[in-house]
Amino acid sequence: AASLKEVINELSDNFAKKNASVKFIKNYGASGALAKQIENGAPSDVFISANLEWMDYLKKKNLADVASIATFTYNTLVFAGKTGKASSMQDLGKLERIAIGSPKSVPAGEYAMGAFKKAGIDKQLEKKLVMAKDVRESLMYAERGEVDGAFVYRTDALQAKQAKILFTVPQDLYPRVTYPMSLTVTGSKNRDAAAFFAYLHGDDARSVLTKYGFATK
Amino acid sequence: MRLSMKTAKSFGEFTLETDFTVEGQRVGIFGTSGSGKSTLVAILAGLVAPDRGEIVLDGVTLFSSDNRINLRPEQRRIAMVFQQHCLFPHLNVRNNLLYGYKRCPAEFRAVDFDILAAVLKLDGLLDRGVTNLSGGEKQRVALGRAILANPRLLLMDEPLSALDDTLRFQIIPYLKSVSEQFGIPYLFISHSLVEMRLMTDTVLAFEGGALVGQTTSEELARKRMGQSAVGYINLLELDGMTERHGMCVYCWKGGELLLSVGNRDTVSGLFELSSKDIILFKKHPEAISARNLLHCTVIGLFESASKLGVELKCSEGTLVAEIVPEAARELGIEQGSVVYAAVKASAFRRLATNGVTRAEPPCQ
Amino acid sequence: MRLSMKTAKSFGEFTLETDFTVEGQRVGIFGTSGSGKSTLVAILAGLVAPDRGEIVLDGVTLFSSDNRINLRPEQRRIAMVFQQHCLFPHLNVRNNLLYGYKRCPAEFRAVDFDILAAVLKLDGLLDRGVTNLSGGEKQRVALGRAILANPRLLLMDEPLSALDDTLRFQIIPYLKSVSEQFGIPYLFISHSLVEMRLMTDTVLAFEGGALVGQTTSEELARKRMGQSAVGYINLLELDGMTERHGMCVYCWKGGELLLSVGNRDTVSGLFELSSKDIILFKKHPEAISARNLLHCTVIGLFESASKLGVELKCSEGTLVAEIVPEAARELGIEQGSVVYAAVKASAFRRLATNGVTRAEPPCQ
Amino acid sequence: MTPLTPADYDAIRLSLQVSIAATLLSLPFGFAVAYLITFVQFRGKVLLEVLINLPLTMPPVVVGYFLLLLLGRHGWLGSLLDEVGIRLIFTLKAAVIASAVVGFPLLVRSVRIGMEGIDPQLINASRTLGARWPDTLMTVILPLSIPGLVAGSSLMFARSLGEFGATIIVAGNIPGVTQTIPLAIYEYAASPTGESMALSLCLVSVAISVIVLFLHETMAKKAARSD
Amino acid sequence: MTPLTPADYDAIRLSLQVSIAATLLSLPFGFAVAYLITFVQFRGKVLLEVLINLPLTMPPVVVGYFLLLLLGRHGWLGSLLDEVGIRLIFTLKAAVIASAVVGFPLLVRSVRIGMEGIDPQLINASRTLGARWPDTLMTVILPLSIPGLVAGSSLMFARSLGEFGATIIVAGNIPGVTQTIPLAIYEYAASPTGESMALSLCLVSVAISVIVLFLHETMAKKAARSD
Ligand SMILES: Nc1ncnc2c1ncn2[C@@H]1O[C@H](COP(=O)(O)OP(=O)(O)OP(=O)(O)O)[C@@H](O)[C@H]1O
Ligand SMILES: Nc1ncnc2c1ncn2[C@@H]1O[C@H](COP(=O)(O)OP(=O)(O)OP(=O)(O)O)[C@@H](O)[C@H]1O
Ligand SMILES: [Mg+2]
Ligand SMILES: [Mg+2]
Repeated sequence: AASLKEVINELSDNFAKKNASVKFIKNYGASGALAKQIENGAPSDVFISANLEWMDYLKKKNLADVASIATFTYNTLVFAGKTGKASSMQDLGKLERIAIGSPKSVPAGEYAMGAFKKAGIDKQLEKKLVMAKDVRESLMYAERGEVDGAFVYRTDALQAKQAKILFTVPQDLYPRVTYPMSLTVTGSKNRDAAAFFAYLHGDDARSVLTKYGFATK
Repeated sequence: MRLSMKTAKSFGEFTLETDFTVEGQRVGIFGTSGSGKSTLVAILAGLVAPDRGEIVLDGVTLFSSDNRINLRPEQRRIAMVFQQHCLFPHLNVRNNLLYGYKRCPAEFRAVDFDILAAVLKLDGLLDRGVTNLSGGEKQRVALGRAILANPRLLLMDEPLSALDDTLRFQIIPYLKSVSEQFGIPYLFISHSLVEMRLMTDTVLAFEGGALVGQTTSEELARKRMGQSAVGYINLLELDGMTERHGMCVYCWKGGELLLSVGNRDTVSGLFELSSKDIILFKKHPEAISARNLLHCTVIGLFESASKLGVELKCSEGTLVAEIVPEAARELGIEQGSVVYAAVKASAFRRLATNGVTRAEPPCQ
Repeated sequence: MRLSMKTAKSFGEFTLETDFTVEGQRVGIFGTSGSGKSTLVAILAGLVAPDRGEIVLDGVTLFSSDNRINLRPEQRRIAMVFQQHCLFPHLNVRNNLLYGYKRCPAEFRAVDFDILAAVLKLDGLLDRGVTNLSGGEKQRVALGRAILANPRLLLMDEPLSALDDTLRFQIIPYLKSVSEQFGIPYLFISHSLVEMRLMTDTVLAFEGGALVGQTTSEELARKRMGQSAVGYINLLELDGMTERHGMCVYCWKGGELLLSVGNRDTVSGLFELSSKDIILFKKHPEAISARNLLHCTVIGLFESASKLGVELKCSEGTLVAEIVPEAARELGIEQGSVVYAAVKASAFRRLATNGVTRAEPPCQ
Repeated sequence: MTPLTPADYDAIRLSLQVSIAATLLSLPFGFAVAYLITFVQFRGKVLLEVLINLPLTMPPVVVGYFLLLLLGRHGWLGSLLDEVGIRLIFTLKAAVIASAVVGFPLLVRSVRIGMEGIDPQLINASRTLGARWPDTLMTVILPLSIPGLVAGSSLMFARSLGEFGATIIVAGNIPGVTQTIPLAIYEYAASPTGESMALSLCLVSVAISVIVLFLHETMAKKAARSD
Repeated sequence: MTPLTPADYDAIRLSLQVSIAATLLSLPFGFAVAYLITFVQFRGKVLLEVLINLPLTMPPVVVGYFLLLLLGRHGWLGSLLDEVGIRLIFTLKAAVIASAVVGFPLLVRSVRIGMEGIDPQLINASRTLGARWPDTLMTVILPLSIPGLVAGSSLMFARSLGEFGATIIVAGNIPGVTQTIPLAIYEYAASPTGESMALSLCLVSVAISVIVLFLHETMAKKAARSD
C-alpha cells in the first residue's frame, strides 16, 4: 500500500545494507491494483496490503503463500483538522464538511462510516461528507482547509503540517486496522525474499514502524 | 475615378513598380502572363501591402507608407473578381452572390439581383452549392458576387476567360451598362485585345512588373493594330434598320451600310468592324464582292509595326483602315486623299448593347 | 486513336449523354459553359464513373457497366490538364512537372523536359512553390505536367485560357509537334474557335449535356464561318522568302505572296489567312491598297448562316473566301467562275511551327 | 453482467451532465482561442499556447490539485467567489470545470488544424466584399471550422466521459452529487467483488461514446455538404 | 524549489523515452488508420472507429486494467508472448504501450481532420499521372497530412508525458525502471512533505512540453511552406 512507502523504503535500505547482494524492486500502489498485478503475472515476492480483503483475494487465487501470511502492522483511525474544531465524535455535528475516504474503496472510509453508525451520528453527517480517493487526499483537504477535518490514519496525520490530530476514534467503534503481509507463491521459493520477510517480523522492523506512528501490537 | 498609385512591391526576384495617375471610369490592365497584373489589383484591394509608396483613390488615401495609412479591405469598398474565383465553399450560389450585397450600405445597393442572375445565366443554379459548378459557372458567380457588392471600384481579374463567345459578348454590354448606370468605375484585366477595346478607355500596359505604357485603349488598339490578329476595331453605332433583298440595311452617320448580321428586332445597335476588313481603292472598283463602298477622305495616318493606319472620314462618320506602307506609296494615299473604302457585309459584328439579349437569328 | 464512348451520367438535373465514335489524333470538344465538357473528360480519365455505358479506347475497354469493367485512372495512362489546374501545393514547379514523368514507364518517356520548360516559359520558375504563381503560370505548369506524363491520351481542359496571345501562339505549335512527334493523341477543350481550328481535326459539339454535332474542325470552321468573328481560317504553307522593298515575298503553291509579317530568319512557315480578308473581283481592280491579287477559279460554294463560302483554286493552292449571297448573285459567282482575289499583305499571320520560337521583328 | 443500481443511474446522469456541459461551455472559448492563435499576431502568444497545453502534459491528478489551489476556499479565485457566496469545490460545477480544463487542449488543437486549412484568399474575398473581422469570423471562418469543431468536441466529450483524476480531487467522490461514471468504476474496482459492476458501467460509457460518435459523424457529413 | 534527486532524473529520462517511443511508434499506425477511415470504404469501419476512441472514453485506470488483462500472463496476447519468452508488463515497454493506447485516439483524430481537408482533385490528379494508391498515399496524402501529423503527435507526446492511470497499472511504479514523471509526482504528492518536489517535477514536465511545442510549431511552419 502507498501509505507504507516511507517505512518500507527505510526497512529495505536497512536490509540492503546488511545484505549487499539483494536488490529491491519496489512497486507502490493501491492494494487492489497490486493484487490485480500479481494475479496477472507481476514478478513480485512480497505483498503488503492495506486491508485483509485483497490478501484473501490472492489467497483464494492461490497466489499468496498461505503459510507465510502474517500481520505486518496496525494503524489507528484519527480525526485531523485545524485545532479547536472538534474534540470528540459528538462535536462532528457542528462541523460543515468532513472528508473521509470513499467507503467502498478506501478502508479508512469504511471504518469511519462504521464508526458513525455505531455512534449514531450517520444520518446527521450524511450531507457533510466529502468522499476522497484515498486517505492522503482526505488529509490534503484538511490541510488546505477545504474541509473542517478528515478521518485519516494516525501515521498520515503525523506527517501533516497544518492539520493536527484532534481526537482518536475510540477503538470500539471500528475493527482494527490491519496490514497483512505475505510471500507470494513465487516469493516463497526465493531465499532472499524469505530472509527479508523474516526481517519484517523482527525488532528492527518494529522500531522503525513505531517511529512512523504505526501500532505494532 | 481618379487613381494615383506610386508603389513598389517585391516578391523575391519579382518587383512590381507602379507610378501612374489614371482618370476615367473604364481602365484596362494589359500585360503578359506573370507581368504583375493580379498583384497590382491585390494591392489596390488592400490584400497585399506594398513595400512602400502611396495610393490615392478619388482624393482618399488608401495607403501611404509615409503617413502610415493602410485602409483595411472592407473600408475601401473595392470589390474584386478573383482570377481563381475564390467562392465560399459553404454557401450556395445565391448566398455567394449576395455576400457583398448584404454588407453594402443600403443607400448604395443599386444592382438588380434578378437581372444580374439572368444575364449571367445563373438563375437556374441559385440553390446549388459552388463546389461542383463548371469552370465557367464559377467564374460567373465570382463576377456576379463582386458586382452585387455595389463597390466604389470594381477590380476584374480575367473575369471572362472561361466563357464562350456568346456568353462573353452578352455579359460585356451588361458590365458596361452597370458601370455607367450606377457610376461604378472598374479596372479590367484581360489578355484579349478585343475585350480590352470593348470594355476600357484607358489602358495600363505592364511588362515584367514595370509599367511600360499608359494610353487610351483607342491608342493601344492603334499601336497594336500592326501586331494584332483582329487589327484595329472600329465601333459603329447603327440604327434605322430596313430590309432589302433579305439583308439588313442600317443607317450610319457615314452613310447607308449593308450587313449580313443583325436581327429583325434590332433596329439599332453597336457593331464592330476590323480595320483589316476595309480595302481602299483610288478609283471606283468594278464587280467587287464587297457590298459596301464608301467614298471617304483621308484625315490622318499613323504607323504601327510595319503597317499604316488610315483614318477616314465618310460624311459624318470616321473609320480606321489598315494598309501596308507600300500600298500607301503606290496608291498615293496621304492626308487629304480621296479614296473608296470597300467593306463586306459579313465583316460587321453586332455587339449586344443591353443586359438581356435575345437569340439572334441572322437577318435572313 | 479510336475512341468510342456511349455513356450516361447524371448530376441532379444535369445529364450528360454521349454516344459517339471518333477517330484521329486531334479531337476538339466545343460547347457553351456548363454543357458538360469537363464532365466528359473526367469520365474518360476515370475520375467520374458513368451511371452506365461503355468506353473503348483503341480496342481497350476502359469502362463497361455490362461487363463490370472500370479501369483505374492510373491504369488508363490518360493525363489531364485540369481546368482549375490542381497543382500539388507541396511540390515546387519542377516536381509538379516531373510528377507524371517519373511514373511513366521508361520506354514511353519521350518529351524533353528542358525544351518543354523553355516553351512554357517556366525555366525561371522551376524552384518556386506553386501556391504563389500567377494564374497563367499555374496553367502552364498544369499543361507541362500532363505532357511530361507521356500519356496514351492527353485531355486538355481549356489549357490556354489564361495566357496572352503571344504565349498562346507559341505554345500551340509546340503542342501540335509533341503530339505528332511522339504520337500522343489529344482531346482539346476550348471556347476559342481559332484555337480549335489550329489544334484539332475532328470536333465534338455539346449543348446542355447532349452531343449536338460531330464534324471535322474544317467543317465546323465552315459551318461557323458565318457567325465567327474570324471567319474561316485558311492555313498556308509558305517558303522561299525573299525581300522586296522591305517586305517579305514568300512562295506559295498558289503563287507569290507579299506579307508584312515574317522574320528574316524564317524562310518558311505556316501562316493563317481569314476568309474575311479576301475580297473577290470579277475584273482586275485598279489602284487597290491590297498587295496581293490572285487569279483564281471557283471550285466550290457552301453556305453558312447567311454567308457564302467560296472555295478558290489558284494554280496549286486552294483558299476559302467569304462573301454574302447577294454579292455572288451580282458578280455572278458560281462553280467555275474566274475571279480575282485581293488579299492585303497585313492579313497574314504567322504561326510558329516549332517549339522554340525566336523573337520576331517584322520584316522591315 | 450485473444490473445497474440506482446509484449507477445517478452516475450515468451526472456523467452526461458533466460531459455535455463541459463540451458546450468550452466550444466558444475553444473557437476563440484557436482563432487567436491561428489568425492574430500578438505578444504572449506562446505563453497562451503553453498555458492551454499544460493540462495535457500534467497528470490529471496534478491538474486537479492545481485547480483545488485555484478554486479552493483559500484559493486565488475561490476566495473571491466565496465572498459573493459561490462555492465551486465539491459540486458538479467543479466536475464540469475539471473536465473542461482537461479536455480544452484537445478541442483547441482540433479546431486549429481545421482553421489552418482555410484558404486565406476566402478571408480576403470576404473582406473585399465589405465584411469586417468579426463578420468574416462568423460567416467564413466559423462555418469552415465546423469540421474541426465537431471533431474537437467529440474528442472533448469522450475525454470528459473518462475524466477521473482531476474530477475526484476538485469535485470529490460524492454519490449522487459528484460521482460520475469513472468515479463509480473506481469504487467498484477497488473491491474484489465489484469487478462485474465496474465492467457494466464501462460498457455503458462505451455505449454513450458510440452514440455520440455517430451523432458527430452525421453532423460532420452534413456540414461538409455545401448545398 | 527543491533540487532534483537522481531518482527524479531517472524519471525524467524514462518519461522522455516513453513519450518519444509511444509517439514514434504510433505515428505510422495513426496515419494508416486515419487513412482507412477517411478514404477507404469497408465494412466494420464504425467498429474500428469505436475501438480507437475507446481509450478516450474510459478512465485511464480502466484502460490500464484492460491492458493488464490482455498483456498479463493469462491474457490473450500475454500468454502468446510468454511462450516466446517476451514479457511486457512491468517493463518500460508496457509503459510505452499504455501511453500509445491512451494517446492514439488523439493522434488519429488530428490526422483525420487534416486529411479530410485535402482536395480530392489532387488525389485524382496524381492518379491520372500514373500513381497507384500506395504511391498517391506516400507522395500526396502523406505530405499534405503533415500538419495533422505534427499536431497529432504533439498532442500525443504531451498526453504521454502526463499519462498516469494506465501506466501505473501495466508498468507498475518501479523507480528507475518504470517510474515516469507522473508516477514520481504521484509518490511525492502522496506524502505531505513531498509537495515541493512534486512541483519541481511538474515544472520539468512543463518545460519539456514547451520545448516540444516549439519544435512542432517550427516543423509545422516548415511543412506549410511549399518552396
Ligand atoms: N506571394 C508571392 N510570392 C512570390 N512570388 C509571387 C507572389 N505573388 C506573385 N508572385 C510572382 O509575381 C509575378 C507576378 O504575378 P501576378 O499574379 O501579378 O501576374 P499576372 O500578371 O496576374 O499573371 P497572369 O496573367 O499569369 O495571371 C509572377 O511571376 C508570380 O509568380
Ligand atoms: N459533381 C457535380 N454535381 C452536380 N452538378 C455537377 C457536378 N459536376 C458538374 N455538374 C454540373 O454539370 C454541368 C456540366 O458541368 P461541366 O463542368 O462538365 O461543364 P463544362 O462544359 O466544363 O463548362 P465550363 O465551360 O463552364 O467549364 C454544369 O451545370 C455543372 O454545374
Ligand atoms: Mg493574374
Ligand atoms: Mg469545364
